[in-house]
Amino acid sequence: MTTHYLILSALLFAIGGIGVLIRRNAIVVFMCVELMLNACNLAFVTFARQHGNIEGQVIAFFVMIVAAAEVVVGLAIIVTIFRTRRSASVDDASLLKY
Amino acid sequence: MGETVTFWVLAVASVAAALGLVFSRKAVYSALMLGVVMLSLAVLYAVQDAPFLAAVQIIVYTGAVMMLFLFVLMLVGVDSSDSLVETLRGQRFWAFLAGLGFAVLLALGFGNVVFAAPTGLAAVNQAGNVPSLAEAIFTRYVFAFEVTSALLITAALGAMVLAHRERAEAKATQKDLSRARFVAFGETGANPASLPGPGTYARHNAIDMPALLPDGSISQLSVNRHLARHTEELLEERSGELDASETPVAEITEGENSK
Amino acid sequence: MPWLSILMGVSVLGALGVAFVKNDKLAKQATLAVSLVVMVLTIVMTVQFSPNGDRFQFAETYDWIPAFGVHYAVAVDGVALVLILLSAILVPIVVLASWHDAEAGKRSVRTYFALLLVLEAMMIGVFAATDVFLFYVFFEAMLIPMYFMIGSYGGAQRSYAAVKFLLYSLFGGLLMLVAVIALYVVADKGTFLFPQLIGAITDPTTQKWLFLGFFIAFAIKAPLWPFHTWLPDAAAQAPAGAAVLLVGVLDKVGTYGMLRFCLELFPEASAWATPVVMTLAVIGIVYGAVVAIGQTDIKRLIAYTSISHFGFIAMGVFAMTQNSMTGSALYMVNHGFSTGALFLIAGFLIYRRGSHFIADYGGVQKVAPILAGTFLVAGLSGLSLPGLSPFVSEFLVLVGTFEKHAVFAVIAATGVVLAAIYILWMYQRTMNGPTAESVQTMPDLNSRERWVVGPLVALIIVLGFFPKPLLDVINPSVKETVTNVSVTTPAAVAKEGQ
Amino acid sequence: MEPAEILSNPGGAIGVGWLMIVLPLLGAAVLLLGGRRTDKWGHYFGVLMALASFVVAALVFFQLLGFAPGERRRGVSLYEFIPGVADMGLLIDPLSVSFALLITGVGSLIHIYSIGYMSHDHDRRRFFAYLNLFVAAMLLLVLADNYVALFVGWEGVGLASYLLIGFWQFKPTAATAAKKAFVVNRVGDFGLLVAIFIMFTSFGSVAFGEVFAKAGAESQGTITAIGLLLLLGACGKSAQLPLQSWLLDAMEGPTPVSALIHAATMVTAGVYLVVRSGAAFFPGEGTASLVVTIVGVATLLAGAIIGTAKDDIKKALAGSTMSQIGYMMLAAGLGPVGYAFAIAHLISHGFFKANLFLGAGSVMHAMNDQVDMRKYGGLRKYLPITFITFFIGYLAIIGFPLLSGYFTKDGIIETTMEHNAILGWLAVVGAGITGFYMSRLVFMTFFGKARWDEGVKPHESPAVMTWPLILLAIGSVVLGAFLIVGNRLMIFLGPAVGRPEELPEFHAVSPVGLATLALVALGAAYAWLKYGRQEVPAVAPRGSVLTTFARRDLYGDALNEALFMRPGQWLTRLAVWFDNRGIDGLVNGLAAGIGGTSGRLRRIQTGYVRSYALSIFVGAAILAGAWFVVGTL
Repeated sequence: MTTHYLILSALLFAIGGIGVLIRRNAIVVFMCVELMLNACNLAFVTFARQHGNIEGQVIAFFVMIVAAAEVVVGLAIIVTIFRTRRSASVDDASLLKY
Repeated sequence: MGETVTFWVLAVASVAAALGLVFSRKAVYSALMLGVVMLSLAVLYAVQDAPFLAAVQIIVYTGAVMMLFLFVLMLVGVDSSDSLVETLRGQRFWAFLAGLGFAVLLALGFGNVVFAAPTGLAAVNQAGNVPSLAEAIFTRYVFAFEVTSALLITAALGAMVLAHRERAEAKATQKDLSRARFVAFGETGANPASLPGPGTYARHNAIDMPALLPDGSISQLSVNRHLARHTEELLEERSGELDASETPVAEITEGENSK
Repeated sequence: MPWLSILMGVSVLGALGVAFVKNDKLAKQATLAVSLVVMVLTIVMTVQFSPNGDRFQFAETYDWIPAFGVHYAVAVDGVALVLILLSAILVPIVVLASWHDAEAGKRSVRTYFALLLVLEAMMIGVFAATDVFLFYVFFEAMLIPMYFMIGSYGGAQRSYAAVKFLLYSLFGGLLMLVAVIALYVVADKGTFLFPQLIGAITDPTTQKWLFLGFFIAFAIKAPLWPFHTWLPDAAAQAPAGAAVLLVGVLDKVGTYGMLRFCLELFPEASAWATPVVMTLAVIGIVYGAVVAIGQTDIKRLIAYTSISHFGFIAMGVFAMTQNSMTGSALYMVNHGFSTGALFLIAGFLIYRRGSHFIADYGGVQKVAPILAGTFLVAGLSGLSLPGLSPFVSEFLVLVGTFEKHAVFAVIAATGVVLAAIYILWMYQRTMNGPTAESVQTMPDLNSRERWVVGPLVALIIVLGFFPKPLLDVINPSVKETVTNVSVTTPAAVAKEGQ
Repeated sequence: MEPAEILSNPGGAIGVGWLMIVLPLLGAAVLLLGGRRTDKWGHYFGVLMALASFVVAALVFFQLLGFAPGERRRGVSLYEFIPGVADMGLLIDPLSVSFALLITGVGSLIHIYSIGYMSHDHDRRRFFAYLNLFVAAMLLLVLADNYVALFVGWEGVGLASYLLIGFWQFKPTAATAAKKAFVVNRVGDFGLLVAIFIMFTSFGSVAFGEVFAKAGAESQGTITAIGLLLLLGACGKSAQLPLQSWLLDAMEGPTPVSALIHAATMVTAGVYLVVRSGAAFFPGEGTASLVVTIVGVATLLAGAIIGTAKDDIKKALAGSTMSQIGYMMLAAGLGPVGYAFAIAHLISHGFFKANLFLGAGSVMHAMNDQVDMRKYGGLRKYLPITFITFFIGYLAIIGFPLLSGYFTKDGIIETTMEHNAILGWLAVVGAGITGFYMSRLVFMTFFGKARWDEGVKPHESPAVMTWPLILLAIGSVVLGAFLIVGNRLMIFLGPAVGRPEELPEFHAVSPVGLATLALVALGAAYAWLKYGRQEVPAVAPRGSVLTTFARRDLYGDALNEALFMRPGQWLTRLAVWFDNRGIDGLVNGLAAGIGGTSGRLRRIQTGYVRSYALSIFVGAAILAGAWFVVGTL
């Protein structure tokens, strides 16, 4: 079963990655990132069980906390940007170039 | 056996939901799809000897994080359905190629490994999953934990600072607003009054149903424009009851205060 | 007595003092005083040097970075000594010559003079360093004051010239850094001390690579053809005083490095590279002279003559005979004085007229005979007229080279004809003929300028007839080098014997 | 007879022989450093120094005469010049003393003459400083006991010559001529320098004694190479073909300079070099000597031909100088037989040519610095002393019986005839041409009608100028007979340069001598027909191809221009272009290339976060692939 879990995790991670790359709405991009993080967590939990080691769960726990913090700050940034630019498209914020 | 069934059901559900998350044009749908994935994963955690994580997944993710997403979506505007036309040359092609390649490579890699039967966490979880996790977190990883707490506080502070808007001018008083409304009325004829409520003759009290004016006509102003499409349905519904010609849509110009 | 540290210390402390003096005039006087003190100390030190004593004298060795065997180790042999003497004599002259140079722009005058003193300390350090790493540090650090002197106080295109100078030098310096580190690692002696590294590298292939690392840095510094194009720009844009130190002393580090480090550390690789280096040097001699003939800018012309002269020096070093190497070492000193005089007098000329184009002059001799006369003497020393000091060194280089590489020496000797053309043609165009309208009122050298030029001209003439004191100091050190080079190369010894 | 051993310093006048060099050097230093303060007495000081030097030379000469002939070579070492290579030392022997006397003697006379000639010049002090410098350098050249010290003097006289030709530097022609003289000389110096290298490498020394001692054991090839290179040096200094072109231009200098440097002394340094090195490198047979004789003959004819066509009195005399030095070279190439004749001709030539030049100077002085002979005519009545002394010089140079040239030139021709008949007859022809051009010069200047410019009032020069003329004229009359008859000079020089065991007999009347005289008379007569009897046109007629050929200096300058100057200029321009565009272009191009590439590469930074994310993701995928590949290996 471990293999199945891991492949599921890989699939979800890849789908999340594709989403990050093709979606322009910053909020959706964020959701895709969350999806990738969750996929990772699944792998951690799976390995924890595989090896009988609780530390996989510990790190999944930390990932969740950090993800929560990240979402808070990220969304705040999106809101701030939206407030001034009236847009949530990541392509609009492209001044930092060349 | 039970685990296998659970897995396959949830695996299919979560992959489908994930695809839906990526490809739905509306951000709200994406958010809901993400919720589906998270719940599925929570169950899978529970199946894999991680009940505490499953609970946290539901509480933190599906509960808090998802709500936050939806809040922001509301702020930003739920109606903004994205255009799926790609503007960066080659972006989509390469994204799919890389994603597929990545997935295939990982899958191949995992597929090639022959795992022994999982050790299981039964031994570790003897005292219960939560105490054993707690022991790890508060002994060996206590420093990381404390740092995480600092991170959370910083994030909370950061979010407040970011979202806070410094007021550039004095806050408009009720008097100012009222004056502005009438100035606008004088100049453009905008409706100075408050928006109409559902109205005396309302047959629905749903927020997406427009109010009926005393003459029975529909006031579009009473509906949030994001929900305005329901007005069309209402008109169709009522076409039988009222003569179309007798129910002119009130054409009062939308004023600044209509929002 | 720790002579060398005292010399550097006095310069650095002087620089600090000058940098914080509020009054520009006082700063200048202080700089002059400090540089004169250094000069006197250097002369005292030179007198105490015993030519036939130990090879390295006045040695000081302190640990600097013990973990890597890096030392603050300074000492001088004859060659280094005369080069330090050259620096110490040139600096006060340059200070006096640059009296008003820094005032043209809006930059700080006292910074300029402080930089001069810092540069002096570094020039002394680079010649005195007997720790390869310390040498590298001074080698690179020297660039900094010079960069600011060119970039902040130079002519119209100063920033282009300064950046070009810096990039060229850094490029070479980094190659050298790689070689220095590799030398430490490969030699595996746990030290950067030069005397202990002699003969440490025996593998021929390693020698060649390390040799290249050092040599390219020195060839850029010297500058050897075809790495020379930074020099005309830098020398032409630098203020006259800085140009003197640049061409007169800084560039000598290149040829000094070849003589000291390339040859002694990598004797076999040096023998292997000799044909190529000699070819480059001879090309440089003829090419520099031909290009100099075609210049329209006085300072660029002098810079190209220097490229020709550096060809002679490099040729002498790599001919690896006693006479040629002695000649090269002496050439470094003589060239410092003669080109120094040329640059300074050209600087006075340009300061008066405000143009560095030859075509803007003519008939200056009529209105400023002393200026013209000293310019002629300096120019004649540039074409190695017998009786003036560069002749002795050029003759030694050629005669020494001829012993081993007759063809190169003969081709190089055509340089004497070309030298006559470029110097005299420039002299004719600037000083002879009808007096140009624009120079009618040109004043002759004032007393400050005479004090600048006088000592140089006197040195050129005296050393032209009595080079013995310098040669007596140089000869034993060069003999040491020749021994080190040939002992470790049995092939060369066998060739000598044939 | 081989040259004698070099013995040690006997002290006395010889011991302080260096004063000969130092005194005029002191004069130059005082006058140059003293500046305008010495204007008033500077010229007297200069003359004093030259005369003092002459006195020392005379004392040395008499001390030398006191020794037995075999002991007349004395080395005086002064100090270590370049340790291990060359010492500064003097070689006092009959040859060097002869030169020293000539240089200081004629030099002093010319110094005195210059007081008058340059009296109106603002910069007379500087002129005397340069003259003193020249005397010092020339003495170093002839007195040095090794080739390096000789080279120092050699270049020193070159410098003095440069300074004096360009003395009136405000004239562009003078400045150019000075530069040309120096550069052409440097070509010769290149030869001398390389010769010194070979000597040092082969013999381990550059001292005359050691070099000559070891030369015998050296291979013929090396000896010939050294000989030819020395000859190149000699050609440069002595204006022999192919390096002759500078001498005619050098006449831009003040006339005393032309007399001293470009007639009497410096230009004969080449002959000195050949004779000095003769024992080892020009033994009279072999390639080097043969080339020397050929160069000599070619130059004596070329110089004579040039002399026939020049209207500028100084240039005509310069052509004559070339020609006469050709004779000396010819003699020097004949080996020990010829050395004495070469030196004898050199000394007597020093007197009569200095006499002629100073006479020309006197004429110019009278004619407001006019040099064109077509603007002269009939001057003998106005300048009696000048005319008489000039005429004596004229008779001496064409070889009028019993005057100097008669003995010395005839000696050269007869010796050559024995050696090589073709060269001998060519030398005779040269003598005939000499008769023509010198007669032409005299007729155009002193005879015929006056063709002066308006306002010219010829007047005899002051005594300070005429006395040197008279003394030189006396020398021109008696020196030849004194030196040649009884082989006096040959015997005197024998210890220094060697001489044949059998002394040649002097025939007062010989077939060759008669033929020479006949040709000279023919030349003179033709000159009388063309320039004495006929009216001389004030403007030069177009003349035949041959005349043009001669007027253009046998196209020497044109040849130099076509062969060296134009390609040189072209090469210079090419090199400058190559340096700016090629090497520097490469470097700057590299910099621009890096800049351009960066400019293009930075376009990758689109600013779109998704692009960056894509590259991260692709990189991650590639890493995963790599991990997978490596993992399966």
